Amino acid sequence: MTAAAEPRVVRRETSPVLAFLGRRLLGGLVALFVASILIFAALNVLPGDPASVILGRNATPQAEAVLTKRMQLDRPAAARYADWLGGFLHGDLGLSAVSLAQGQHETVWHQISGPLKNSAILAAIAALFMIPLSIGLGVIGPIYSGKAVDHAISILSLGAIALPEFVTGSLLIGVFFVGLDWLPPVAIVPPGANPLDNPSELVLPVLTLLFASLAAGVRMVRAGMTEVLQTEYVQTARLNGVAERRVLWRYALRNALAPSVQVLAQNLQWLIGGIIITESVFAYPGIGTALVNAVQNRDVTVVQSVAMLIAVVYVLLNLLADLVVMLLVPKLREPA
Amino acid sequence: MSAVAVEPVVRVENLCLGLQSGEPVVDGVTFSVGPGEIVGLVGESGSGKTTTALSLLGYTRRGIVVRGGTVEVGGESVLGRDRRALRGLRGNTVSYVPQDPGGALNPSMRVGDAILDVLRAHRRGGAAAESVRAALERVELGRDPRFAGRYPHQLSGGQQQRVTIAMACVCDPPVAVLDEPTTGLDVLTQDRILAELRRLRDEDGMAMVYVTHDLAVVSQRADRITVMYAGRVVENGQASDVLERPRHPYTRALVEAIPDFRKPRALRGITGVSVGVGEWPNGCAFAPRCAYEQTRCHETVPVLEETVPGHHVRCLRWMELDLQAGERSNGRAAGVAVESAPLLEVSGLEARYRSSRSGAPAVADVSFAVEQGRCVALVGESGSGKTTIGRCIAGLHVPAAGTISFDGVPIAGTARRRPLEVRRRIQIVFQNPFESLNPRQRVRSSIIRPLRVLRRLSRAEAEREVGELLERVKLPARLGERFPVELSGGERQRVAIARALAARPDLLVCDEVTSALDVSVQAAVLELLQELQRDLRLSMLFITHNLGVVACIADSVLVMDRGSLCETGTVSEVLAQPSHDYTRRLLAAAPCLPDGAL
Amino acid sequence: MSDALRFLRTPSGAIGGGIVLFVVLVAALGPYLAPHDPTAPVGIPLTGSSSHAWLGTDFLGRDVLSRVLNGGRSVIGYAAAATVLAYLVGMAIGLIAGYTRSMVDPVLMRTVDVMLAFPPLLFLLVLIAGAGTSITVLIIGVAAIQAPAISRIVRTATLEVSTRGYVEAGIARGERAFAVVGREVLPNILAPVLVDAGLRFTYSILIIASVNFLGLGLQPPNSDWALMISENRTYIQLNAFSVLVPAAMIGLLTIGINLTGDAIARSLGRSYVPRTTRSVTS
Amino acid sequence: MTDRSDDQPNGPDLLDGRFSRGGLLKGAAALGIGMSPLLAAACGGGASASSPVSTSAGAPKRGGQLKLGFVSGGTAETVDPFIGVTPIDEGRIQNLYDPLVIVNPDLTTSPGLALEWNPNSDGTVYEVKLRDGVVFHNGKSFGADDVIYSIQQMAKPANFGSYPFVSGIDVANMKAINKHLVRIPLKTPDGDLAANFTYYNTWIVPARQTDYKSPIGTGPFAFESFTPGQQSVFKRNPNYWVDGKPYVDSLKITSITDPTARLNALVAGQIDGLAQLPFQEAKAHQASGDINVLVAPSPQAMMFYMDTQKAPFSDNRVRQAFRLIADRPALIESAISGFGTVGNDTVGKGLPYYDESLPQRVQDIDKAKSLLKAAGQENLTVEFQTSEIFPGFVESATLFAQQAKAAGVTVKLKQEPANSYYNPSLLYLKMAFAETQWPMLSLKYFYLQALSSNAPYNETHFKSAAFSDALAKAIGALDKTQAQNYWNQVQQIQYDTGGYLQWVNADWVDAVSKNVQGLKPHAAGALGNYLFMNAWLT
Repeated sequence: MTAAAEPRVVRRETSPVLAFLGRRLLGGLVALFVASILIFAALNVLPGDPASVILGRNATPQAEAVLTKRMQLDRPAAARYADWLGGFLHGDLGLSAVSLAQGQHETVWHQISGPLKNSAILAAIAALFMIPLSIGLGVIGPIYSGKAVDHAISILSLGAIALPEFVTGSLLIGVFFVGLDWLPPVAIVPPGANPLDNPSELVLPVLTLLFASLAAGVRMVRAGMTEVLQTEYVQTARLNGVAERRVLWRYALRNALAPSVQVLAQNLQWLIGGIIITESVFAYPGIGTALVNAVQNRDVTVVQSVAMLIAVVYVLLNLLADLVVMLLVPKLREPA
Repeated sequence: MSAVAVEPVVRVENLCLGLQSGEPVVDGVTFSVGPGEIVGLVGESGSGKTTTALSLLGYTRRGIVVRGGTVEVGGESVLGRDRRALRGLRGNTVSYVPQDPGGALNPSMRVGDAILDVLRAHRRGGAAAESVRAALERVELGRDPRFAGRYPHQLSGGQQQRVTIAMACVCDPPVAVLDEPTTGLDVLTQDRILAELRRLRDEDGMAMVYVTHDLAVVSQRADRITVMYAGRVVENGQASDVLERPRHPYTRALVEAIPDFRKPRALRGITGVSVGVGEWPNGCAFAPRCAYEQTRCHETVPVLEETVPGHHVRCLRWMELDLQAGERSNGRAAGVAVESAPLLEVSGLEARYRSSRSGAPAVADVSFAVEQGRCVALVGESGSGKTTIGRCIAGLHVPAAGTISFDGVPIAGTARRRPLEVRRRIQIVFQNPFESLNPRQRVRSSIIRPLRVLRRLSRAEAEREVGELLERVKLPARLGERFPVELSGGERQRVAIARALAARPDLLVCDEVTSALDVSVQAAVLELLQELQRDLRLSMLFITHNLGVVACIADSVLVMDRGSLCETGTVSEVLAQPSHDYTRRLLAAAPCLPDGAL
Repeated sequence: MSDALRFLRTPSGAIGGGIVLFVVLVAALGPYLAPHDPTAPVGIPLTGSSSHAWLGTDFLGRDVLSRVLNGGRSVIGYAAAATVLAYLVGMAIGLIAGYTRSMVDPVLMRTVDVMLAFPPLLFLLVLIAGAGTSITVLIIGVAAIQAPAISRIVRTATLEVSTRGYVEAGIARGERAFAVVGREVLPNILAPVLVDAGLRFTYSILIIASVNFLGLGLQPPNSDWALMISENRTYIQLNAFSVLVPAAMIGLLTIGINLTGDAIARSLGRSYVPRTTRSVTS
Repeated sequence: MTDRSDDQPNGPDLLDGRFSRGGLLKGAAALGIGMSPLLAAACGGGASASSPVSTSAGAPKRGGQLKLGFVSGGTAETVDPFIGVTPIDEGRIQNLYDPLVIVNPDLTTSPGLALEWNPNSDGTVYEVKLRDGVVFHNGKSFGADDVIYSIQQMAKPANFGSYPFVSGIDVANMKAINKHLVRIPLKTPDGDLAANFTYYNTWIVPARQTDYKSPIGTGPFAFESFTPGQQSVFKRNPNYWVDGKPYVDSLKITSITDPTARLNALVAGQIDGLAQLPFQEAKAHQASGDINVLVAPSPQAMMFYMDTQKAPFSDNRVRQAFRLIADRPALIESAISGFGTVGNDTVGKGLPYYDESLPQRVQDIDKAKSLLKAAGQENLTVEFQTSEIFPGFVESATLFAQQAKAAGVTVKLKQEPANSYYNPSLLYLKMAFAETQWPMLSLKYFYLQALSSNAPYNETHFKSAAFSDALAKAIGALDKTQAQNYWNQVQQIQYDTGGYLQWVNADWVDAVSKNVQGLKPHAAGALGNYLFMNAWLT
């Protein structure tokens, strides 16, 4: 259909990048909106009265009545949802349900801001290693396809992907603490302190996080690279004498990067999942630990806000990935 | 060769290539290309033509190894060279133009840089930008100075192919290998590219090896033609010699299978299927399909013999056979008597793409009729909307406006809303034979389904009829037990036709049914369709982009351009005296054999 | 048939297939081979390997070997149940979206986008926070995590297959959507879907094990590999077998399925790799 | 658990630190309570194989930071003295505040901020004499208004942790007679009001303190920082009313949920001590001796309970049969690695009024079978709901199911999620056969909360007019002998017809690293009942 069409003129009126991002942003916002409804519904509408759930063994009728009032559970769910979402949009995450049960007025933000920062640092360090390593290791495989390096990478990544984080973490502790006594087995970061102040404590958590997500990344980048190496443009470049290194970098890797970016974004999202487990293994005071504790305590306001924040991070990561892909794929920079 | 006094730029001597497992892929191929010569390397799929051509670049596909012979390009031996030496050779001494220009350009690289990359690989310093501009100018892309800054997706298919040609000639190599460079392009663009190549040869003296499965494409542009079959060269000579006086039965059959709108005639397909790697028979590989085979053909592999200087043939019987005076029928057998009431009437049809956001409809205000027993061809380039019309008639695409009447009664847009009888009487055969049969079902089940659904036959009755239907499309009944993957493209298309016939239709919509087939197979399928139409008094709407096919099969023709009909009339009128400019251009560009050919 | 098992002839297919077969056999036949009652204490807790208990005892003094032999069924069963459920839902959504290409498609796909905006584990945690812990919640939760991606894959495959002649021929015959999907579409998207199913199954195992580790997952008193890892993890230094052997079983299963899946995907050829950018035009 | 021989005059232990030894012994004697055989054995006998702590350490040293790891309570962690009940909350609260009555390592009591409790003749009004010279962290001196204010806080229904203990007090009519004398009128008679203030959540805060963001108390440590679910830092209270204590300059308490991580942190030296060491690990480390394992025998009750209103447990023969099925020593040995003493279905061994005369119940499968046969419940199948909420629960349930096979009873385990196990809207008080755990500081509140006619946590749904009557009398009796008689009646009824199967009085098992001295096993709570003022670092 396009064969006979004249080359399209690049229009200048609206930047297609912005238009695309705008569309994605809108889509993301809609997704987040629906997500907020789901989160709220899961925590407030599903069976189990929040007040009695939070109080647990102490749920005497009096205590329950008091907490119901404090949490405003007597108001309709829709109104509470509107309050919560409105507050969230203004950066007000509300009060912790558990602290309300204790007669306190602790804000959710106060409870999670520290852990959030710690987790962000942990994830950032892991990502810092993961992205170049996944690309590097993923690219080496197909280049040395069928050679020992390729097999070694394949087998190692397969092994790493097969182990859940808590097993990897335990094994790493077994080797580097119990066995060699090189690295501390837990990462206790005092509240308010910077996790980077004590880098040796971060080594094992970062390694644990890297292990699983790196393996997944390597496998997927490898698949992308393999596919690109079979494309006709790589073949054509080679058959016209373009230097092999240039073919690999400018033709193969450059084009394998776009799908890889999406893969890496997925991996970063994986990382967020992995962080919940990893933090628990290393007693790292991050958002994962906070979330698990909140779930165990049935602190619904904390859970819903943390869930929502993570969903936002997720959507932002997707958006960022889209942006990078747009920059890498010229075709996407133009109106459809 | 002796006609060319100077040293050839390509010399292939007894080249043998094989799979690692041992089966030969290319056997004893010998040919040469003189400076500035265009050689067409022709053969059906699986004939080893591409493998041979790529060996000029010192490239073999994974799993293929060189078993013997020599390949010299520009005086340098190619085989057995290390990667570094080969890289110096490629693009500089011998360059490459790929088949699919869309896929052959790095999507993330501006076309100027792509050309520059080839240049940089071989030339250091100098006015690189100037060379790039010169290369673009040579392929007539240099007018816009911003062109070099465009990305591949911003170009049309023809422009993309010209860029790959520019890449191939930026270093002025004496030879270029072109691997089916116009397959997938529409007729008009193909014609322009071919003219371009010819001009490049004329101006710069670049020799070309042009690989194609379509003899017609190279018939008017090549200096010499090399025909390959089952890994061997079967005929080789001056283009005019080969086309006018083919010595090999295969070549002759190929020529005869080419539908030519200027000389409409009954096509004759080659029986059987071309042999694949690993199934070469003893003796002459073509013998099983050859009309002139004898016992000895199955015993000895013939050698390539020189008939006249510069013309070689590999046939035991070339001397005894007179292949020139082929019987020529005068086009299509006389059409069945026209009945007044049209079977199908389309009026004011308008259709839109589902996803299309732009206002332009895919088909606008199209009206025509198909009378009982007639074959109406619907012609146009890809994207002209012809397929959409066929789909509307089959009930697969809901028209936005207009009516479709069948046997005088307007019918619904979706098949499910039509009465069973209408659904039975209208059948469609699709373009791609590889996708038109359910790979998970045996041929038998595919054919039984319409018998059961549309004709309400019992299982036993249906089972009985399968054999008859297969016979009708000239397939052995045992094929019913096979899965589609075990069939060739031509066989699959016959099964698809049998499936349509199972409904005992009155109207058959054929959507580009031969465009994915090799020319020889296409001829056989067309032959079958003609016969069916005659015997079963079928009406046909035949959708195609090939004017040669139209001339062979249709009674009248509808020409489509960008969604609307631009010309209608009987085949002879339209092809002889096109009134619309678009039709004229289409005719001018359509590949056909040179006047002298057979 | 030999065609379907062609992947076994590649090294990775043969090794992977062998590993999967081994783990499945252990899970299936283990209970009949176990030397001890998997729930009865047979000695002092957390002793190492002995002739009485080859892999030592766990934190309650039960025989680790017997528990490993008995522990495959439930972990494979729960993960399989979750995966199957995910497939029922995901396939239904994907087929409807891909086949009808009507308004249903964008609506379903946007919903899927929303689901994909959640980290899987987070989704489960929120669900558990709301609905409490139980095997039902866990299986439904894991299925809900998997279903969106499945529906995407199925939709892509369906979209591709739906334009094929044999599907259109069915539509032109006026057959019911159900019949067309069942006869023509489903059998032809099954192969890539099955490859994917293996990997999803291993992911189900890992996520169930992870939730379990957090103390929020299934908590049966019976032997179960995922449970064995989490209940004995604290004592890894006292009897490493009690953690490492079940972890190895899960790891082997994952590796085996990955290898097999790769091999099957390769034997199916590149035609099954979903196309990303190429659009379908007339 | 260590230096049994160290129970001598100059030993730097809690009692010496806080009170004069003579005063304590006098107080204990005055209350008519001797050291129970259980605790005597535990604290004095040196029978246990636990680690050799601190004997050679010499005199206490000042300075340093004591870093401790506890099971995290997540964001639910609190320093609100009227709410916190988990070990980590207790660990903090106990160091920020002081109680009116102090519980000693052997569960006898000593005066805390209240020196004397003087009831009127019918036990309806108490005059409480308060300690002089105590100041809050902010410099305010402690007095009667603080006590009145604190009890008012305790009585608020929202303070669900504390209000049951003061529900008998006529809060509105409390009166400060002078700065160090308070009059507390009661709504119902109580023979031992002081015992109400030994339990959790009865700490003294300064009057008008309303929020606990930076709490102020009179305790040995003063608040510095606190992040729930993560960490808190308290600094030494230099004005603490016990001379010389605390020894360390600051106290850091870290939340570490994962038991492995907690133990790893201790081994790696990132913390100096931890609460709730898993039993099996405790055993291994006792053997290896790389860290000091603190084992504190206590009457902490771990029990199976049967709903006396639901079939088949409504038939007392079935309940008795189950009690005879349990092989308690085996349960203790395997489920909790031997860290406990055999339970006898009546709680509070070693506490005042515990009836020592009841014969120890032992496994008797034959008798159990015949009881079941008599009840028509041969080949009985029951569901047993358990949870990982406390270490030893799942383990003991698993083992009990195994033991029950011998009596022809099929026990099907159902492991419930920890966070709904004690949730009354989901599972708690709805289960027919399940497990529970009670910390035990006095008989009174266990019976009031679990077994009285209007007990909020009546797990066994036990209802008996005679029992309720006896219980009310036992609580109201002013005369010790009379009280003991009534308490014996109460316990006899439970022993014969109750729904509890108490299989163990479980030890508190904690660990400290070798450089921590002065922390002694304490029957009332983990890590030497959190009395970190006694600890010093070498």
